[in-house]
Amino acid sequence: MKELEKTKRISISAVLFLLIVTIAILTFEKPENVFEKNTEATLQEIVSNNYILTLSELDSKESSQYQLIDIRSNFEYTKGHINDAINISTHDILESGNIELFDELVESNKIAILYGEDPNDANRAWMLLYQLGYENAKILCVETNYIDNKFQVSNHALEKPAVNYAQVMQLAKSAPTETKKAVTKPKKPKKVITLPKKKKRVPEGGC
Amino acid sequence: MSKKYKLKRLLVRRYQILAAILFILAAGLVLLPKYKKNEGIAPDQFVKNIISSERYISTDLLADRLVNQDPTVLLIDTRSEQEFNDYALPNAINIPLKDLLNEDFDGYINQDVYDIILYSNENFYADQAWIISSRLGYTNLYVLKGGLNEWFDTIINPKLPDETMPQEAFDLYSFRKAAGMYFGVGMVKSEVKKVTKSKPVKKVVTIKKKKKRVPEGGC
Amino acid sequence: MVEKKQLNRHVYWNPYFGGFVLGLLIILTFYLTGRGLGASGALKSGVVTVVHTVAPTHAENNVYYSKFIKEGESPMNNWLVFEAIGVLLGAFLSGAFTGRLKLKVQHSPKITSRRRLVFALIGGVLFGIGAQVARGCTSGAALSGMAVLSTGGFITMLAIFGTGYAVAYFFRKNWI
Amino acid sequence: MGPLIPNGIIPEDWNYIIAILIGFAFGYILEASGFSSSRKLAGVFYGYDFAVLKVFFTSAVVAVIGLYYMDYLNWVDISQLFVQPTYLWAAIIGGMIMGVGFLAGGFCPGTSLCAVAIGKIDGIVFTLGLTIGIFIFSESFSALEPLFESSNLGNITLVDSLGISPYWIIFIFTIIALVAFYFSDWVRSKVKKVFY
Repeated sequence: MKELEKTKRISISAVLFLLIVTIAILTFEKPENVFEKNTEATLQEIVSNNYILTLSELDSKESSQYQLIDIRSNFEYTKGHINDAINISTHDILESGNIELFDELVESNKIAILYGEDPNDANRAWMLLYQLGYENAKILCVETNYIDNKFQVSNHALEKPAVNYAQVMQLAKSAPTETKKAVTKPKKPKKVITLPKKKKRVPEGGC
Repeated sequence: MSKKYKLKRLLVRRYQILAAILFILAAGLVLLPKYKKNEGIAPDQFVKNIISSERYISTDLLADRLVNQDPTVLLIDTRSEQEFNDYALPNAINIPLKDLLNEDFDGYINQDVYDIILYSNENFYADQAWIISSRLGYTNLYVLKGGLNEWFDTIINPKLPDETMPQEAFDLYSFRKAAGMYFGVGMVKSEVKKVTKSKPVKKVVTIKKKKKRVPEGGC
Repeated sequence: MVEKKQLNRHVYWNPYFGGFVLGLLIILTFYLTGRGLGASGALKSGVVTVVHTVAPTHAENNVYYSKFIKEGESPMNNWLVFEAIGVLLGAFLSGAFTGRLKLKVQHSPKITSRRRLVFALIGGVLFGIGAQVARGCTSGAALSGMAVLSTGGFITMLAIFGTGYAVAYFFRKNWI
Repeated sequence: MGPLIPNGIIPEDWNYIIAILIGFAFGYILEASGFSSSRKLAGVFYGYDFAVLKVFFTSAVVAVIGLYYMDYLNWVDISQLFVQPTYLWAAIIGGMIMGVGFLAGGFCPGTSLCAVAIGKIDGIVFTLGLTIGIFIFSESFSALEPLFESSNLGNITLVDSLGISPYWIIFIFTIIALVAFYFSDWVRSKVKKVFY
C-alpha cells in the first residue's frame, strides 16, 4: 500500500503540472500588435535619413504612388488639411481598421506619407509604424500652420541650427551687456559623473 | 475486486504514463505556433508614451535647474561629435544618435539616478532617441523642447517683451537675461572647454560595468 | 536480505518525484532571481573571508581572491552563502523527519572508515579545484546550466559523468 | 514579468530571504531524494542505483520545459536569465577533475552540505577537502590562470552552438532523458544488487 501512496503523489503532481501548462496555454492570448523591428534596426533606419521626404520630392511622385496621412487630431484635420490626405491620428494607429489600411497600402505598393504640425509630430507616428514593420512609411518634412485661418504648408529645415552657436556665443561674450556683476564665475568644477549601476541588474553567477 | 485490479494495472503503467506526459509537453513546445516576441514594451503602451508630452522640459526650466546647479541633471547631446565639439551646453555628454544603443553608453541612458535631458538642434533627434529608449523601458529621460534653437532664442537672446505685456513676461525676461549671463553672455573670460570633458567620464562607467560581471563567474 | 531491500526502497523519495520537485524549484529560482542554484560558491566565499581576515594583504595581492573582495562588503554577504545556510537547514529538517540524523561514517563494508575518510578528503580537494576551474559544480554549472541550455553546463555535465564512468573501475572497491 | 528581482518587481532587499528559502527547499529535496548518502550517489557509476541520473535528468527536463513554457507565455524572459559563461577547456578539464573527485569522495558540493547537515562524518571531511581545494586553487591561481581564462566563448547556449531552435533541442533532450531512464532500469536489472 505504501507503494500506492507514492504513485499517487508523483502521478498527481505530474498531472497537475500538465494541467497547469494546458490551462495557461489555452488562456494565453497572443499580443495583437507586435513590433517587427528591434531598436537596433530602427536606430539604423533613423540614422539613414531616407525616410524623409521634402515637398518637392512629393511633387515629383505620382499621386497613385502614395497616400497622404494626416496624423494630427481630427479637430485639426477638419480645420484644414492637404488635399487627398486622410486622417489617422497617432493615437488611433493601432486600431484594427487603421492597421488594415496600412496593410493594404503595403500590398498595393503605396507609400504612406505622414505629416503633422511639424516633422517632430509626424516622427512619432512614423517610428511607431516603422517598428511595427511598415517600411513604406515616410515623413513629409513640413510644417503646417494657419495664416489668416488658411491652411498653409511650408518646408521645414530639419535639425538645422538657427544660428551658428559657437559664433553667437563668442560674440555674446565679447560684447558685454549691462553690468558684469555676478558673472565672475569662470571655472566650474569638472563634474565627475559616476553612475551607479542601473536597477535592472544582470543576474549573476550560478554556482 | 475490479477496482483493485484497475489500480494495479495503472500501477504497472505509471512510468509509461509519466513518460508520455513529459513527451507530450516537450512535443507541445515544438508544435506550438510561434510568434515574434516584442523587444521592450508592448505597442499599446508605446503609443501612450509617445503621445504624452510629459517628456518635454522647457528651456526656462532647464536654465533654472542648471543655474541652481541641480546635481541630478545630466545633459546629453545627441548631435554628431563635430557639432558637439563646436558648441554644447555646459557639462553635456555627447552621445551621437547613431551610437545611442552602444554598450558604452548604456550606463547613461539606462539608469534611475539622474534626470537625463536629451537635446539636439531642434528636438527631432532628441525625440527619436527618447522614443527608442522609451521602448526599451528606460525611465528618467527628458527632451529639451525646441532644442538648442529654442535655447538660443530664449536664454541667450531673449526678446524684450512689449510694454503691453503683463508683469510676468518682464519677470521671465529678466530671468532669462540673468541666466544668459550665467551661461556666458557678456563674459569676457573664456569658458572652460567642454570638449575634453566627456572622455574621462565615459571611462568611469565602462570600468564599473566590467568589474561587476567578472567576479561572479567562478564557483 | 529481503528486509534490507525493503529499507532501501522506502527510505527515500521516488527519484522521479524528487527530480520533478527539484525541477520546479529550479524554475522558481530562475523566475524569482534570474539565476540558478549553487553550492560551492558559498564555500569559496568562506575561504575568501578567512584568508582575507587572516592575511589581508596577501588576499588583496592574489588575483583570484581580490576578485571577490569588495570594499566595505564582506564576501560572506553573498546570495550563495545564504542559500547554503538554507541547504543546511533544509537537509537537517528532512533528516530529522525521517530519522536519519546520526553521526557516522558511511562506507562499503569492504573498506575501513579511515580509508573512506582519506578518500573523501582527496575527493573533496579534487572537487574543490575542479569546481573552481570549471566555474561551477554539479548544481551550479551542470544542473542550472542545463535548465537554460547553457553549452558550458552540458559540457561540464558530460565531463563529470564521462570521467566518472572512465575511472569508476579503479574505485570500485570503495563503493560496491 | 520575470525574473522578478532583477526587474525590480520584488525589491532587492528580499533577495537574501528568498535565498534562504530556496536553499531550504533545495536541501530538503536533495536529502529526501537520498543525496546525502555517498553510496547512493556512487551507485550511478556501478549500476546499482540510478537515483542521481533520474533526479538529475528529471529536474533538468522539467526545468527547461517549464522555463520555455513560461517564456512562451511571456511570464519570464529567457534572455534575461543568467547563463554560465562557457570556457571550453576550463569546463572540460574542470569537469574531469570533478569526475575523479566525485568517484573518490562520493559527493558533490551540494550533496556534501546535506551530508554535513545530517551528521555524516565523511561528508564533513569532504567539505573540509572542498575548502582546501578552493584554497589550493586560489593560491596557485597564477599558474592556472591561462587555463581558467582561455577559450572564452561567452555566455552561450546550445541554441547558439548548434544553431537549431531551442524547442527542438528540448524535445531531443527529453527523448534522450526518457531513453536514459529506460536504459538505467534495464542496466539495474542486470547488475548485482548492492545494499547499503
